[in-house]
Amino acid sequence: VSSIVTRRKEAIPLPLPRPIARWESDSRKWADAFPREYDRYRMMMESSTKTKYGGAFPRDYLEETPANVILFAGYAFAKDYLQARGHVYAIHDVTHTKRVNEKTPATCWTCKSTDVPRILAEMSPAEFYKQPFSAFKDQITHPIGCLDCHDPTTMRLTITRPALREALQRQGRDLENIPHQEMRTLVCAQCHVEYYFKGEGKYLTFPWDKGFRIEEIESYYDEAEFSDWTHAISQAPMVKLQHPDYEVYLTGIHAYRNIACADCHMPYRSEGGVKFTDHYIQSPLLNIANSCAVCHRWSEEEIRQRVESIQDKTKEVRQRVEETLCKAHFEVAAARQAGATDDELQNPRQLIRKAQLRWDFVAANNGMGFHSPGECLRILAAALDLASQARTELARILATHGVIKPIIYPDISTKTAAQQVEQSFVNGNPPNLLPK
Amino acid sequence: VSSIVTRRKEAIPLPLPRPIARWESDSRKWADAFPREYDRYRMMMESSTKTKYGGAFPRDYLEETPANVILFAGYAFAKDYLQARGHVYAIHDVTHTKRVNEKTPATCWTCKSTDVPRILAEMSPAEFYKQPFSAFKDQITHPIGCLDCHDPTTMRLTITRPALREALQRQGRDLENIPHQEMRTLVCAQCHVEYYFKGEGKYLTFPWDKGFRIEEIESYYDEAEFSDWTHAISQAPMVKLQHPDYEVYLTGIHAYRNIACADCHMPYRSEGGVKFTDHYIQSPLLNIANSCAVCHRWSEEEIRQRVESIQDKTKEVRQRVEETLCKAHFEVAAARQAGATDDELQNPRQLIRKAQLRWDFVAANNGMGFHSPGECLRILAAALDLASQARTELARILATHGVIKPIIYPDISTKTAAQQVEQSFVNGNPPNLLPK
Amino acid sequence: MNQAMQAAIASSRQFIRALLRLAWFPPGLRLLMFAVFGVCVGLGALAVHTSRAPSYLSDEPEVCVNCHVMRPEYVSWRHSSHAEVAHCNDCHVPHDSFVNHWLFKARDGLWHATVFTMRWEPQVIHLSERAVPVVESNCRRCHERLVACTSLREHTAGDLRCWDCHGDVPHGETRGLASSPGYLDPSLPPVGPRSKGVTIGGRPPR
Ligand code: HEC
Ligand code: HEC
Ligand code: HEC
Ligand code: HEC
Ligand code: HEC
Ligand code: HEC
Ligand code: HEC
Ligand code: HEC
Ligand code: HEC
Ligand code: HEC
Ligand code: HEC
Ligand code: HEC
Ligand code: HEC
Ligand code: HEC
Ligand SMILES: [Ca+2]
Ligand SMILES: [Ca+2]
Repeated sequence: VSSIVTRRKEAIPLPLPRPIARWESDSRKWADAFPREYDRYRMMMESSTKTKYGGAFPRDYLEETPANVILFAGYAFAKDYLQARGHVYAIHDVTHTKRVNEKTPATCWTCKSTDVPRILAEMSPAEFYKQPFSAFKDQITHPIGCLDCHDPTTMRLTITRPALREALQRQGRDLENIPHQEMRTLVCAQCHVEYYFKGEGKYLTFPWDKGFRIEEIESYYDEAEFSDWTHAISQAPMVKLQHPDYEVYLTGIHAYRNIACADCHMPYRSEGGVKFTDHYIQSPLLNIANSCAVCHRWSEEEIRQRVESIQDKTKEVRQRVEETLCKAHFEVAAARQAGATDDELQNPRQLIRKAQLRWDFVAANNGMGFHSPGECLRILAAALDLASQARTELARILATHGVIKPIIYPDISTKTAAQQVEQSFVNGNPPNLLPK
Repeated sequence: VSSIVTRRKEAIPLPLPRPIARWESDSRKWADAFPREYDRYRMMMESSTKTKYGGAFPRDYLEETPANVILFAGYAFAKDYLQARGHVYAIHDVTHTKRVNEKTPATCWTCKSTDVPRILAEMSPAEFYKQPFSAFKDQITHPIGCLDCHDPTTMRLTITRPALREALQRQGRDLENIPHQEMRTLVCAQCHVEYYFKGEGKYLTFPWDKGFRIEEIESYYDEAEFSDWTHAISQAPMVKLQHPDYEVYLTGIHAYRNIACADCHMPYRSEGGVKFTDHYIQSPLLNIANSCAVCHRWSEEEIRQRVESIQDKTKEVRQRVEETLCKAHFEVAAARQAGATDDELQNPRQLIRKAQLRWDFVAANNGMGFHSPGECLRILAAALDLASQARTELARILATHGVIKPIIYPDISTKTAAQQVEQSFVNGNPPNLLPK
Repeated sequence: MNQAMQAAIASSRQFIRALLRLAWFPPGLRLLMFAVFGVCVGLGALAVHTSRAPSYLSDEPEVCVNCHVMRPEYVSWRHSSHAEVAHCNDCHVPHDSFVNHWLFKARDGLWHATVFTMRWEPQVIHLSERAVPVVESNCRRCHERLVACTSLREHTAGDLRCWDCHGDVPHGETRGLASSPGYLDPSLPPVGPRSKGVTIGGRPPR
């Protein structure tokens, strides 16, 4: 009897939350008012989960795909590049990656901590960004948490990061009237988006002024004559794309049907008769019943298989692009060794930039193509086409300089091998690529 | 009240069909028993409907995409290739196409008429197939109709074409125990499939013994050392793929969810309180409300847009492949003009065969990729990769023979221009492709 | 009436009276036993009242929302085209025979109550295998004339179920928690010893 009575009682809503301090960056302090959300949030400590292409374990992207080392030759991503894990690790991971050095700006903190909103309220974003990363090691200690997405007085979803506000404003969006369902995506779009550091002040900027599609982002960067680095092997002017999860998602069927990130990554959960949002953010494939089966009444196995079949296709085409691009980079280097001028190599380098930008849009995007299967494959096909055009042209350029046989492609079959090759180019003593 | 009573009366099951003759090939004779189905069937006379990529109007594929003429150079499809229209036109169209000549075998009748089942009951399939097409002009007069899909005594769906029965049997399927829902697809798979004429007897055969995927079909043909024709420009051994609608469909999400051809192309219709199968078979985009919107409760406009966005992607990548393939064909011809031997050209020709086979699997398939968006894009990407590999190799071969500048690609911007180029190759007086 | 019968009646009356007074036990224990028995009866009645067990005998949809886990289905059905024409049990309980009807109802009711009380309910509820043909036969029961001229008139292996096409009938396209707004919509009727009358979303049930 008592069980029946409690079960009926539990269906009554919680008392109103106790007040939370305006800049409370410690998520534990929010837990008194919202124990259910906090308990699930803490689950993100789990970092050993695995799915076929995702999960929270620290997959080494360079080991798994040594081609990455070649594609990022001369850039920090050739040193260290791991799969993301739960939000609670953000501080730990950004302070331990080899990608950070003395020259790293404070901008890199922006997406890693609940301390950032407070700091940004104290100083202007421009001031914050231009300082060195190391200047904030003491003030920034709390990983991503409640304050990043919630207003502590009303608990409403809110955009705390200026870069997103600014980008949306430049598009003419009225930030006061964003539909609630869209907010359930936009809180993620504060961080899970492509960005670049604009100008000397390293001002965090999202390249969306012409639109969200890769062709529009490309033309934004082209117009700004922006590049992140010069490729160590091919000397092409490269752009790195980072986790354009939001941009890719926008082109998919789920965005078309107005389904938000939170619908899949934070599905509703019921505990003791209370319905709440699951704050254990992770791969939905680890929680298919709650996240997908709400709309797709198939068995979990069927859902997983369908997702993996989409991901397998993306992976297959991605690999084709990676092979072609790696060869193209080496062929430019070989053409230089054979005596080709920068003028002759101008066009192939532009083609390589265009191709790799497209490849990276898909590769850096999480979910191995699932967020928008058709668009990802279309973009990869375009990348393949452009990279192949570069190769055909390079074959002719090489021939002009007397090289007709295939060039010697160095061994890049493991991370170590690839990093050796990469370093040899970075240090200015590349191997001979010309056949006898 | 009287209205309700009449509506109820209407809904009472139709009287048992009057007996229909065993080989009744005239669909009009079935109309007495099934007026609703026949009336809708007659609607297929409409042949002016248009959708973005489909519809029943006689779209000229050669005019719309002159590249087709080059890709099919030396084969009948370079002469005449139109978009399909309704079943009732099957006899008219097969007797008016320029693809038919004195050497055409009777096999071509197989999928065009209700007279075929009767003839096949009178003589064995092997005997039928090996006769000339012209031998049956008088006996075959009724276009595709009721007898092709229904058993006239029970009205149950039935497979009337031996090629499908044989192909399924070779796969070990038990033809007596096919689930009903699958029959709603298999009646279409009698015709809407890839086929070839096996051996001297022109025996109609479906190349599925290793499986339905393009890689498996390819390996079937490779093992049989089969080719339909030798390409007039590149001399590559080619295979033509014809309308592999069923094979492509099998890899899509709808097949995965057990949705049949008939569910989209013959959706239920209700008239006067009776629900029946709509026998006006056409593009579902001309009947979105009944065919898609029952499962997808979106507006018609949203459904159409989503389909077209899938089709646009397919079209974009298809075009990339077409451009690359056309260039590859010409480059082989140029290499021959420059003195390359068949030995040297062996590998590029094989790559071209493989690439075009993949391209055709998607291009010959109806629906511009809709039936399986991801798979179609994956296959096109593979085609692009293979064709590009051929081109890179050809650039080296051309260079070996002293040709370093880009070759001269003939003008193929219109159907007429392309057909002139094609004919010049067929007649043995091709234009000079070598640059000065 | 003969003597023997009168004697028999008298002796059984005596026996019942003794039984009711627990005549075989010592008086102290008698009192205690009365008290325990009373509490049991009281608790039992409370349980029956709280869980609205008798309502299981009725066909009112409000019965189902006695358990909050049925709320999403209730809400989605309430807003569906079937809300006015078919109640839960029109679809979820067999209507082919009286016996089947009550057997199924009893079995499902007991099972659901057990699952609920034991907190065994899954995060996402699906139709059980047993329930699928029941629901479909009920679709056909109402719509049989409509589908009589097509192959839908019978269900053969591998066929689509009615709701493979009519996926939104009657529970909508999105299921489970995601389909009901807020925690409590509609709010559960108050329960317990002092609660009066049943209300659903502030109004009495039909
Ligand atoms: C329709 C459901 C759905 C939506 C909507 C969705 N995702 Fe995902 N997401 C997935 C699936 C499925 C995966 C693949 C997980 C895997 O492979 O294990 C994934 C993977 C990810 C990953 C990588 C997780 C991992 O473990 O590899 C991130 C990060 C991510 N999504 C962020 C987002 C963001 C940000 C949005 C909104 C802009 C979003 N997702 C929208 C379903 C979705
Ligand atoms: C606009 C927001 C944003 C900015 C700015 C940003 N990051 Fe991140 N970072 C993310 C997101 C989102 C992820 C998780 C998704 C992923 O890894 O794909 C991530 C993941 C990481 C990880 C863990 C995974 C890995 O790749 O090893 C590291 C380390 C990291 N970032 C370092 C940096 C550094 C260094 C900078 C500055 C150069 C930086 N971040 C700037 C949003 C950002
Ligand atoms: C990455 C973004 C993000 C972070 C971090 C986050 N939340 Fe949320 N939270 C959401 C979203 C999205 C919702 C759903 C809002 C809705 O639909 O109204 C939500 C809803 C809630 C709700 C409303 C009730 C519910 O469960 O639906 C509460 C309370 C809440 N969060 C508390 C917290 C607490 C406590 C923390 C820190 C432990 C936290 N949130 C961290 C995104 C976040
Ligand atoms: C304040 C920045 C920020 C916000 C807001 C944010 N993320 Fe993240 N997210 C990150 C970073 C950084 C990481 C990588 C952490 C690491 O690996 O150290 C990450 C990791 C993830 C992962 C990988 C975890 C795993 O188990 O595979 C997923 C999935 C994810 N985020 C989804 C989301 C979704 C969905 C939202 C919105 C509801 C969101 N994120 C909001 C910055 C953010
Ligand atoms: C809130 C509803 C909702 C959720 C949650 C949802 N989906 Fe979907 N999904 C849709 C809709 C709507 C479509 C479009 C088709 C349709 O209308 O049925 C779709 C389409 C799909 C497709 C078809 C695309 C294709 O071509 O194969 C797949 C696969 C899919 N979803 C998988 C998932 C997975 C996996 C998850 C969980 C990670 C998920 N969905 C979560 C609503 C949802
Ligand atoms: C999920 C619905 C669906 C299924 C199942 C389906 N189709 Fe289609 N089909 C379409 C759509 C949509 C088009 C594109 C029509 C257009 O572009 O106008 C199409 C186009 C076609 C066309 C060309 C029609 C035209 O007017 O261009 C043919 C022929 C065709 N399908 C045959 C089949 C066959 C055979 C099957 C089964 C093996 C099948 N379809 C299964 C939806 C479907
Ligand atoms: C296995 C069945 C099958 C065989 C055998 C077959 N066809 Fe067809 N035919 C079809 C189908 C299905 C279509 C409609 C789909 C399409 O055109 O994509 C079609 C369409 C046509 C059309 C009208 C559209 C167009 O392409 O102009 C002509 C003409 C035609 N076939 C001629 C022939 C000839 C000639 C042969 C013998 C070489 C032949 N068919 C053999 C199934 C077949
Ligand atoms: C291309 C194949 C095809 C042709 C040709 C065809 N049918 Fe059908 N027919 C079907 C399919 C598929 C069904 C659905 C059967 C099912 O689900 O059992 C059907 C169903 C029927 C039914 C059952 C009632 C209904 O409407 O669902 C009748 C009667 C019928 N057809 C009559 C005819 C008549 C008369 C003709 C000629 C005018 C004809 N059919 C031509 C494929 C065909
Ligand atoms: C007996 C062979 C045969 C069968 C069986 C068959 N088709 Fe066809 N189909 C054809 C031929 C041939 C054409 C082209 C006719 C023409 O253009 O002259 C065609 C044309 C079509 C078209 C194009 C019509 C338009 O308006 O765009 C569609 C769609 C189609 N078929 C769908 C189907 C479906 C669905 C089925 C099964 C229910 C089916 N077909 C069964 C041979 C067949
Ligand atoms: C293959 C898909 C499919 C299946 C399975 C299916 N239906 Fe339908 N149903 C339809 C379509 C399409 C319509 C729309 C017909 C129209 O409006 O002309 C429809 C219409 C209806 C209608 C409304 C008719 C009207 O006049 O508004 C009812 C009621 C119905 N179906 C009941 C059922 C029942 C009961 C079953 C199971 C025995 C069932 N359906 C199975 C596709 C299907
Ligand atoms: C009998 C049911 C049914 C019919 C009819 C049907 N579909 Fe679907 N469709 C599905 C299912 C099931 C999925 C898989 C996603 C899901 O579970 O919702 C799907 C998925 C889709 C998707 C998502 C794929 C993507 O990645 O974008 C699109 C688009 C789509 N269908 C369009 C159509 C169109 C157009 C038609 C009509 C020509 C149609 N469907 C007819 C059931 C159907
Ligand atoms: C005592 C609480 C309670 C009541 C009252 C209740 N249910 Fe349920 N119901 C549950 C629980 C718990 C489950 C999950 C059972 C499982 O997954 O095994 C469930 C599952 C179901 C299912 C799906 C599982 C199955 O057995 O097919 C249906 C259908 C259902 N209930 C219908 C109803 C109907 C109709 C009523 C009203 C007559 C009702 N329920 C009243 C608690 C209840
Ligand atoms: C018109 C018929 C009909 C009515 C009325 C109806 N249901 Fe259902 N119910 C269904 C169908 C059909 C399904 C299966 C849907 C599926 O599996 O996709 C279902 C599924 C369910 C489930 C399993 C969970 C789910 O969402 O699939 C529960 C629980 C349930 N119903 C409870 C109820 C309750 C409670 C009521 C009354 C408030 C009710 N149903 C009224 C037809 C009905
Ligand atoms: C108790 C009788 C009854 C049962 C059981 C029933 N229906 Fe209905 N259904 C009706 C009536 C009456 C209507 C007309 C409602 C109206 O027009 O408002 C209807 C309307 C419909 C419609 C057309 C309106 C719409 O919402 O699209 C469909 C489709 C339908 N029913 C399908 C089903 C399916 C599927 C089932 C089983 C899961 C089912 N019905 C069970 C009585 C019933
Ligand atoms: Ca960037
Ligand atoms: Ca063929």
